[in-house]
Amino acid sequence: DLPTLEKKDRYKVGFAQTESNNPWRIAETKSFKDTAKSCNWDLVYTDAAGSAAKQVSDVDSMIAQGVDVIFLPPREERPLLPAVLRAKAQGVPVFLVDRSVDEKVAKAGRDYVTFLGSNFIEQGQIAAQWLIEKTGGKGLILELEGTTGSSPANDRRKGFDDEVAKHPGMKILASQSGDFARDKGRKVTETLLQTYPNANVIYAHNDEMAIGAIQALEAAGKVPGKDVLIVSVDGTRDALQAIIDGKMGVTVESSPFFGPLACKTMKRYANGEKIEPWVRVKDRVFTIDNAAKYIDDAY
Amino acid sequence: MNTSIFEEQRKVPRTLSARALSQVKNNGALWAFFLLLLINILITPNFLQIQTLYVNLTQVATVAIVAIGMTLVIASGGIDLSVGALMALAGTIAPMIFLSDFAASSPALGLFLAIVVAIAVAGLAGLFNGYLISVYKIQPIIATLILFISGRGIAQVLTNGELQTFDNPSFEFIGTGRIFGVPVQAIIAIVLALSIAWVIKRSIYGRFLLAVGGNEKAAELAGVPAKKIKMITYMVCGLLAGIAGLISTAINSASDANQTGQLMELDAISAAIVGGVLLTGGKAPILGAVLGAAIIQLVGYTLLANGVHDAVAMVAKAVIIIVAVYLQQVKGAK
Amino acid sequence: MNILSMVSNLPGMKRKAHASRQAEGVLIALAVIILFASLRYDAFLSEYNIMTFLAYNSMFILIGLGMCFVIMTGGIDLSVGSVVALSSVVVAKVSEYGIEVALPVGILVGVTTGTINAFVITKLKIVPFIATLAMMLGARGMALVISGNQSVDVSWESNFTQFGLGKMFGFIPWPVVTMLVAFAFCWLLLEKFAFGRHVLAIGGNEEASKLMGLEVNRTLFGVYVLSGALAGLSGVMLASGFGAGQPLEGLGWELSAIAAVVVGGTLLTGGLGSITSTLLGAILLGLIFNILNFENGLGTISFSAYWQSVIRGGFLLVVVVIQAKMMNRKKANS
Amino acid sequence: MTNVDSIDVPNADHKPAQRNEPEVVLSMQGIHKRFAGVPALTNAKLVLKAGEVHAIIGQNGAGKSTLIKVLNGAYKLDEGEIHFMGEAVSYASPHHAQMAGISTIFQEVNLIAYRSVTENICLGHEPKRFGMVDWRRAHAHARETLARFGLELDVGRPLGSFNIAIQQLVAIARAVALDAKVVIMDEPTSSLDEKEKAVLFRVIKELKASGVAILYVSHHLDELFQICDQITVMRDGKTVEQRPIGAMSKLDMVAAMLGKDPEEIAKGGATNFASTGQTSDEVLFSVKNLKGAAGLNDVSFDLYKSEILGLAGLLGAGRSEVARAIFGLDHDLKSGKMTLSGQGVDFNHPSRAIAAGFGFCSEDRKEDGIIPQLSVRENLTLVLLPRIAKYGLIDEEKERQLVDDFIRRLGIKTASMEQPISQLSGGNQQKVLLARWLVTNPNVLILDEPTRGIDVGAKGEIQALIRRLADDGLTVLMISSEFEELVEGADRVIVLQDGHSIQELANEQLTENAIMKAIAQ
Ligand SMILES: Nc1ncnc2c1ncn2[C@@H]1O[C@H](COP(=O)(O)OP(=O)(O)OP(=O)(O)O)[C@@H](O)[C@H]1O
Ligand SMILES: Nc1ncnc2c1ncn2[C@@H]1O[C@H](COP(=O)(O)OP(=O)(O)OP(=O)(O)O)[C@@H](O)[C@H]1O
Ligand SMILES: [Mg+2]
Ligand SMILES: [Mg+2]
Repeated sequence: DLPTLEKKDRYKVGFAQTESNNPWRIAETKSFKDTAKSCNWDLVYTDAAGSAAKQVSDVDSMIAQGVDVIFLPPREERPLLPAVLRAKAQGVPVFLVDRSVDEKVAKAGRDYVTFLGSNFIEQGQIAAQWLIEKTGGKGLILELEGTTGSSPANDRRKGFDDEVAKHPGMKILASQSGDFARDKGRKVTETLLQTYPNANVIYAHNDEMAIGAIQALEAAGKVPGKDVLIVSVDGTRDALQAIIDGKMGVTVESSPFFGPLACKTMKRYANGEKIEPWVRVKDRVFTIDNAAKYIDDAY
Repeated sequence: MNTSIFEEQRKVPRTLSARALSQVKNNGALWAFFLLLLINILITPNFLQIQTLYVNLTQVATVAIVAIGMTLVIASGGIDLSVGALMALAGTIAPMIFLSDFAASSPALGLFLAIVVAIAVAGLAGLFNGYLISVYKIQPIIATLILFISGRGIAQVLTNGELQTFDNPSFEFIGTGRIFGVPVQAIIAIVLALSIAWVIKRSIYGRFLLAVGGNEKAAELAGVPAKKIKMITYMVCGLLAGIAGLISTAINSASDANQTGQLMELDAISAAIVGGVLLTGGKAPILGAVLGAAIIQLVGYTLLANGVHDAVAMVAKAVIIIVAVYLQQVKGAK
Repeated sequence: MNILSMVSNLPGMKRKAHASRQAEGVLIALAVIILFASLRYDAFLSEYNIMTFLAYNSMFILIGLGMCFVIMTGGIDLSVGSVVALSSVVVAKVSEYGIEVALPVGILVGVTTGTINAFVITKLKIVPFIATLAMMLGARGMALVISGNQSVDVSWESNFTQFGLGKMFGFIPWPVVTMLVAFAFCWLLLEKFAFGRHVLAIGGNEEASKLMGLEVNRTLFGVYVLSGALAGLSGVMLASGFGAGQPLEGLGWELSAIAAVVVGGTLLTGGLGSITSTLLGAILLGLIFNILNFENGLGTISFSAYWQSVIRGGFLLVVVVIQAKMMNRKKANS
Repeated sequence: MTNVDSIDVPNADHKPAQRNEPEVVLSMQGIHKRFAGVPALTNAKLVLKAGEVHAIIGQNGAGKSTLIKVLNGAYKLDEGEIHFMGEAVSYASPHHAQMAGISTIFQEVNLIAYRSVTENICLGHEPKRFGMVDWRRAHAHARETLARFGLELDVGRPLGSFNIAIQQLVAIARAVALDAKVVIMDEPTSSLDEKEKAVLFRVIKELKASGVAILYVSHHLDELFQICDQITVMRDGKTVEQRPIGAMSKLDMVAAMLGKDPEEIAKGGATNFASTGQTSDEVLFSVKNLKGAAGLNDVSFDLYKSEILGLAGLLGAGRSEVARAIFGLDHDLKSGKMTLSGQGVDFNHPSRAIAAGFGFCSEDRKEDGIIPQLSVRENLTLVLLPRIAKYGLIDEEKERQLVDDFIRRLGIKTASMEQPISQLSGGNQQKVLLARWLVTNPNVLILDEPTRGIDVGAKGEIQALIRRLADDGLTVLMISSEFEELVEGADRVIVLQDGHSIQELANEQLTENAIMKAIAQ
């Protein structure tokens, strides 16, 4: 009972971005804008400036404008449900991008077409597994969390912490929010290093905070990569450079380039194909072995 | 005929040191600061290390600098919500200049221009605030809300929201350098605080500022150029925000129009208030603002270092603001 | 006795006329913008757009109404955004008991924070700006603590979400109905009840009101509790209309509310104000977002998020400057 | 002379009931009040009987307003007892006092300018219907109340759109309308002119006849003889004397206020405000056909060097407007010319006027005068600053010296020069503001009601000071609502009416009667 999508040359496509205050989101928006050209879309772009409520209202204004289809990266799992349900009621198919909504209420294939994205929990797990392998299951860890309450922060924490908890040699000394930002990541690291001078691993929920942590380490006279091992998520250009420079150990990719995948999935749907509930994005893992190879494509 | 009353006057401490001493006794904020130090010495690991001092100094410098400007603005009877946005603006403009082709050909001049132009733009933006407030008589909270909303937007438009990363040791010096081991930005903050405090105390500008903040109509009638004073004040606040923006950019070796100075207005206002500024205007405790910034910094450090989570830290900050202001009022009333 | 009855016009004293003049200004601006938008965008006046727009903006209008009362006393309430978040979280936790329970609970949350604000302001004598700034941090912290840093599930089995998502007679969304009722209540309160008169008297001259024997503190209590209650109600709408208690929502809402009140022509210094123009002001400010979304949909120009904030700031600038000019011209004419 | 300690303090038990002795409604005894350790009231006493008008007099800062505020709960008293209608009372706020029947008109007009006359009169006890304000009855009530004062106003208009005299009368009307047993008036006539005073006195007599007790504070000793029955004199926070009015001459009152022997004062003679005739015939400043937006229709006069020129007129005649226009305060001059030493001038900001040697001490000290948070010193030197500064830095040593000097010269009663000005009594604030201008040694000083709210002693001193300065070459334009002051002190007087300068009076022509006549035309 999903709304169907008729086959057309040109579609009016809504993309309701949640915010534009970090490189990742900017890259994602750019990817959709580029795709609009290549895929023959009239893109209706809105920005919710970090407010889930405004994002719902943005989706409403798209519905009012009569878009054919909506790509929605829900700011949070739950508050975006009404938007998804209303779009469905108004006959507009919705594709969720990069984050999903609460499974208990809205289901892929019933209320929305599908979810395109990575698995944040898995990203945390991969980071933890790399770390465990690298250190042999020993380490004193400082964790820099993302914005308090946001789902990537919650999931990347859960994935990592659960994995690490299986190894008694590993201990998370402290876990504090760095708001996904470089400056705050640096400040928090500076403070935590003072209290826990024995820490030898830093796990950051994104690359920006990891770069901040590197700066804090250098300011404290420690050698990042040697005295303290840094593990992170995202795969930005700065992070790949830091890996090449030996300052960072690993960053798990969380690709923002959803545009092409969105175009492809939408075409499949218009063709009447049944879409799987979760179109998974394969996240790569960047280490010293491959960083140099991928740095030119990074954002 | 009032001789007895004139004798009373002698009781007011005349010497500087005596006055300073009585100020310490009556300053709730100072007590709070010492109490915090004591608590930290007792419970926070590795607190008594010089590195701890440096970490705190580097972290407090930008808030302190902005809080000084905020104190001036509040003393004039206003408020400035745009400081964070102006930090972002200045922090964005500087790298645009020293990363330009022109600067590549003459790096020294490029760097100089980068710093001067960036700070000047922030100053101009402050002047714009002051102009709206003094000439159009728009309420400060609304007048500065305009740049609060769009100032950061302009910075983001300039860079298309993208991070500008750089590797420019001479510029980074203002964020990461040390002079005799002391972080440069702390030195900048202290020099600014002392000189502005001195200016407020000794200069006509200072007295006029307090007069305008205390009763603008009366000041105007006494020949005080109130509009000019206000415009200067908002401009100075903008300039200081600009300096803070550069420092923050320099530390991070990157300018981030999205994040630089985020929520700075709240920190600066809180610091100014804890430092004893009156929202009714007419009082400009500059060193108090620095102390206020230090207290808020130390609270944050204490909570962070002892593993208290962000959410709880917010509640703690709220309580501290109320307690600090309340104590000051009680002391002031006696 | 005719000398005594001789009536002299003090320029700038016909403030009441001002307020209504400004309300006219907002109404004209609103009419112009709606006309422009309905001609330019096809679906702008569609039922769907109007109803979803009003339903979403009901939350802002509610806190704007509360803010209007606070500002009329010469105060300010910076805590409303956080209180909305706190209320939404608490309400989400009790949503399984249905809206009959959730609604009073949400209002109660607001009443509680409002009472604390009022206590700090009237009993501890801390100025509203600081008192509510602290509550802004405190309520946000509490919201995060209670929710465990996550948005909180609501029950979809009970009738809870009907309040936010359902429609009266299948036509008008309940949030809009609620907002209209609250609006009527506030209007009556201000225009027809002694309470409203006292609010205006206190804002006009608090000292005088006290000396004239008004129970100033009781009225202030009422005002902050009302502001809190409306924020609490707004929180219920948030939780039930968006299906979650959201500890991070409501950031900067206090500034939107203040802007709405000011754009509606209410003076931040208190003593004057209009409930109707606050409603219009809130709608005017909300329309900007709606129109930007429609403009982006035309495909001719696509504003990035950054340009949007520049435009929003610019719009606010234009509105307040025009208002200031009208005010000054009016002054010159009388 | 009755000593205050021997006043028979009423105590219901052992007070012999005399037949025609009116009942005591209020008594205060052993009242102590300190501000930051400095005593404002020490062992003050007061006895008030039904149907009497009881005056409190005393120098500025003697504690009159404080006594009143302690009584009605605006301040909390430190020590002492207050009995009202035979019961010990202590009010938490003026509201509670008002509810109990003690209603106060405060020294500064304290109403709400933005709100309508009706609201100002009914505030706090609005007539209601179904819980809602019944505006029809409220307006009617307001009109009735004002009718007692012969006022017919559009009661729906904002109070602030009426002049200050009407505002003052509204404040009085409000207090009177409350069915009070005791009405307190703190300098109610300070912004009323003769006609309005007469109205007020009539109302006071009516109140008195209906058994209301009135506590009346004023510096205008002559007034007291018209309406008062009892006088309490305060000095340095103490009530030093209480006597029936008949038992006191004006000289006795002054003597008691100053704490001196009447004979000594009589010998010392009055202060010398009278013209010494030393004016030159050089026109220093002249105003021709000044026309402005509000209240200024056609004003012309010449100001001779070293003279004191008075501006007379009723409230609203436009006297203050002339002063404001000269000083560059309202930028709404429509036409007219001003010349200083033959040169055309038009100041667009007070700072220009100040630079040209003008000074202007305005009538509204709360709004346009004091800067409450700043100290006496900072308030006093505000205008002077640019002149005691080098490179924008203030010469503090010099500043202190000057301030010290002026505090002594004007006898300003303050704990220290660092005390915030807001903590001074009204009259002492006024002195600081005068000093603010005097210290700049101006060529032309415009004084708008310079002695409003100033006690007789200080008034004489200030008048003498003005005269001395004029003799030394200062030119003064003085606005005053007291014709007596003008007649005594001014060399010439210009009478304004309705924004027109209608007559000039000098020499023999200059009498109070002549001014009245000119105005009555
Ligand atoms: N709020 C206050 N804080 C500190 N001192 C005060 C305060 N109010 C009054 N005083 C002091 O108390 C004394 C008495 O003041 P009060 O106002 O009662 O005098 P007053 O007799 O009414 O004088 P005036 O005739 O000038 O009005 C003065 O010395 C004054 O400085
Ligand atoms: N503060 C003011 N601002 C603007 N206009 C005023 C002000 N005060 C009075 N006016 C206007 O100027 C006219 C003259 O009134 P004003 O009260 O100044 O007369 P005045 O002769 O100076 O009387 P007084 O000085 O005794 O109050 C009035 O009609 C009034 O409308
Ligand atoms: Mg007094
Ligand atoms: Mg006047």
